[in-house]
Amino acid sequence: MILGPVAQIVAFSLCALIAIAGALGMATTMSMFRSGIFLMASFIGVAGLFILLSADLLGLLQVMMYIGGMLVMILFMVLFSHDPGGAMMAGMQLPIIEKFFSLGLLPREQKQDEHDQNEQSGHGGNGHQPMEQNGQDDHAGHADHGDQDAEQNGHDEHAGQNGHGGHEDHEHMDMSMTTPIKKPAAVLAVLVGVILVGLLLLRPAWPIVAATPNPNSAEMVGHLLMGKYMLAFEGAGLLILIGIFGAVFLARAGHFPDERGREARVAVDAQPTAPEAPALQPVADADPPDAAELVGVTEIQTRRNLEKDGRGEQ
Amino acid sequence: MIVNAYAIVGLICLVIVGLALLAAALWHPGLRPLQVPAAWNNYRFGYAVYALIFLAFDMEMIFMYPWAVVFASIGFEAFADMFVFIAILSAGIAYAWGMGGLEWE
Amino acid sequence: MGVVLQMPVVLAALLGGALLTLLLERTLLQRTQTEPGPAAAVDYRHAVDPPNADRWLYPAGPVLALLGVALATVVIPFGPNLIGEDLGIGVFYFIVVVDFVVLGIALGGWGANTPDAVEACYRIVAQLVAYVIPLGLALVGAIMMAESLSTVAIVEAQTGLWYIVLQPIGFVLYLITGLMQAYRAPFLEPFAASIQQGVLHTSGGWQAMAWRLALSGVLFVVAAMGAVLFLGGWQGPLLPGPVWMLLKTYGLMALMLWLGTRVRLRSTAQMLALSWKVLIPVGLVNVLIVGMLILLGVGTA
Amino acid sequence: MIIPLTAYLIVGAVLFAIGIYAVLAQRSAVMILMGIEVLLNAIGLNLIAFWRFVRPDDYSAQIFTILIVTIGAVEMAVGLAIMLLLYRNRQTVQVDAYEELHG
Repeated sequence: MILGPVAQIVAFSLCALIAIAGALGMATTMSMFRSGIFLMASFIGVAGLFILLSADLLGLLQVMMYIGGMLVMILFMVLFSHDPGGAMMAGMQLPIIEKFFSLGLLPREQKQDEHDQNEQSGHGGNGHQPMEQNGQDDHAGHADHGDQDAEQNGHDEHAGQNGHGGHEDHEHMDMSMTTPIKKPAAVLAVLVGVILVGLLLLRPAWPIVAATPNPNSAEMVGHLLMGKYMLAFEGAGLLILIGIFGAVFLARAGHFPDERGREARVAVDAQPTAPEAPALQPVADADPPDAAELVGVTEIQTRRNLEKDGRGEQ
Repeated sequence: MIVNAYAIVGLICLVIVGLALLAAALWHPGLRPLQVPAAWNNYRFGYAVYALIFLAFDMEMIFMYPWAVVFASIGFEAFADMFVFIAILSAGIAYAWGMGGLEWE
Repeated sequence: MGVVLQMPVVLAALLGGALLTLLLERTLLQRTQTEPGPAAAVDYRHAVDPPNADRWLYPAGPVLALLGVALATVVIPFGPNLIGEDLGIGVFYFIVVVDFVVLGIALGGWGANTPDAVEACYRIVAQLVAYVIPLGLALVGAIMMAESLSTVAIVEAQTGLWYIVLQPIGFVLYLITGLMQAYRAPFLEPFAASIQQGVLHTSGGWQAMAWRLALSGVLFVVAAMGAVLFLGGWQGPLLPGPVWMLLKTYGLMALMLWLGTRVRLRSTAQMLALSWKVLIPVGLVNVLIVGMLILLGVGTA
Repeated sequence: MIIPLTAYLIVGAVLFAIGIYAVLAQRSAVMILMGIEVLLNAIGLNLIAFWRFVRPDDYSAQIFTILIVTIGAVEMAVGLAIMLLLYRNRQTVQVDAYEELHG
């Protein structure tokens, strides 16, 4: 059975759409985790294009490599980032593309909870609901956050003893995800894209061959690897070895122990036996007893306080 | 044609996603309340070095599979090639192990 | 329009296989009284709406997991001509698409944004880091002897002698990594009772149904692929092919589950250490041993 | 071959442009790494498209693409290790925090 032309066009459009929308989402979403997932989707779309081009071995290689690779990369991103889920950033006023790819990130009950808390602590004012920031002028935004933090620390019970002056300058390193040259970069990228596409459209036809490739691609690749490209094969082995050397040498444990404030139970090494289960209950460790009622921005606030805690002890 | 063999793969993708959308649209049971704190900011994982070695090591498989297919028809030469390749990779694991990389942090 | 007919057959095979798997697993669990892990009961009757969820990723999780299992079923041959599609690179395809289950659990866990579910997300990625490479090495032996990546060709190459006889090390390696890949007994950390079965607790309604199918299905496809690679697939005397295939699949599954309940549950750290310090070196040695066997003229046509 | 070669190349070009944007505009070093992956991927797509349409009999293009993916993986591993080191020292991986790394 030959795949009908309609099916081919549909498949191509879907794959191309996933590839491009994924890459665009990667560059614009506010959630670090999502941006990794979008990149993975983009790679899977390209893998679909590879399969449409009869390179199925490479398409599947692409999927395997980047599911594993991106999941690992996301772990590191989450480790490095101050707002990995994007719940804090998504409340801001964003340009349209960023807004679209960050839909559904805002905690659902944030508003109501905040209201409750404000009532409790006798403060009016709508604190920190959708932060006004337009991605470009970070500093105005940061001043704002500073204020809110001060206010928060004031009426956050468990922040009482450590809420003193901890928020002077690490506040302004973690807010925006983009550099100040975002606008010129966007213009440059669009320019490059337009020029490349224009050149492609103007270019006269390439010498296209009608032949179809051998369906047994694994065998062809295997013979080439064992024959003509044997050196490349061993060289790739050496490259992987060097990569392992470098990664282990740079990242081995114990030299720079992580600060204590970041201790969380995520992926702790615990025996999965029943008697120890109570120690792993959700609110048993890092969070104060009333943590179950804190959600959204307040939760982030709690974390920040913990961070300051850690800094204070160093 | 290779593409035709993958038609069923694409079709299954579409059908599963369609079924899920259908289920999401039609199946509306009552809500079970779930009051738990957000957890995105509690981050730390103890297997950073494992993960990094995995990134590099994962590539070994794409070289090994085409080799495995043609191995029997080439014979000793292919065996020698793979022996060198495996020796190189083993050196990587041995180094990581020796440097204490294969430990839980 | 062969594809349109094949597709429901593949889905039906997955459905039937997953239901039988669930039955077998429930029976075994009742007898041994161990932690249920991925086979734990789920809540079909209530939907769950986690307050802080990422509302794109959270529902995408179960769909992706189910998708991975359904795609993996395509290349499993249940009889001489009873296969979704004999892709030329079936085995490689299989280990690639089963990764989608891991991806789905990671997305569902992160998306739900509860401490337990996020913990499950971290643990499942650790599971991926642990199982992918030893699993790949366990499969290489069978591919070398069959000289093909196609599942049908691998079954046909075992006409005289099953690969379990020629590659016992590979088979044991597959048993262990198969348990890791299916998140069953000694390696059920992502679904441990201490984190309330991870993603299962934070989902309900149609999502719970999708998780149930995907998690039973993954054990089914892993056992079926084991039967194809090491136990000769549909081949056997007297009985017709599909019956043999099912017998071998469920026999292998029962063996795996039973072995899993015999040993103490492993933590994520122990699993990673086991994988990188024992299984991967053994797998590399196994590749060399099988290579030498082939050079000596054993196992190839 | 219903889909012309140019269609694939255009997808590659658009991916390349997005990759350039990500590399230039993102502050987090990990995001820059991801932008580089997009660039490499666009190159791979072009290679495979030309292989399929111009020289379908020569599988060298597939080998090159495998090598590109290998380089991407190793780059990812080493890059993340460097970032882990920097992060342990300085608590941030945002590139504008590392002014003193300029020569």
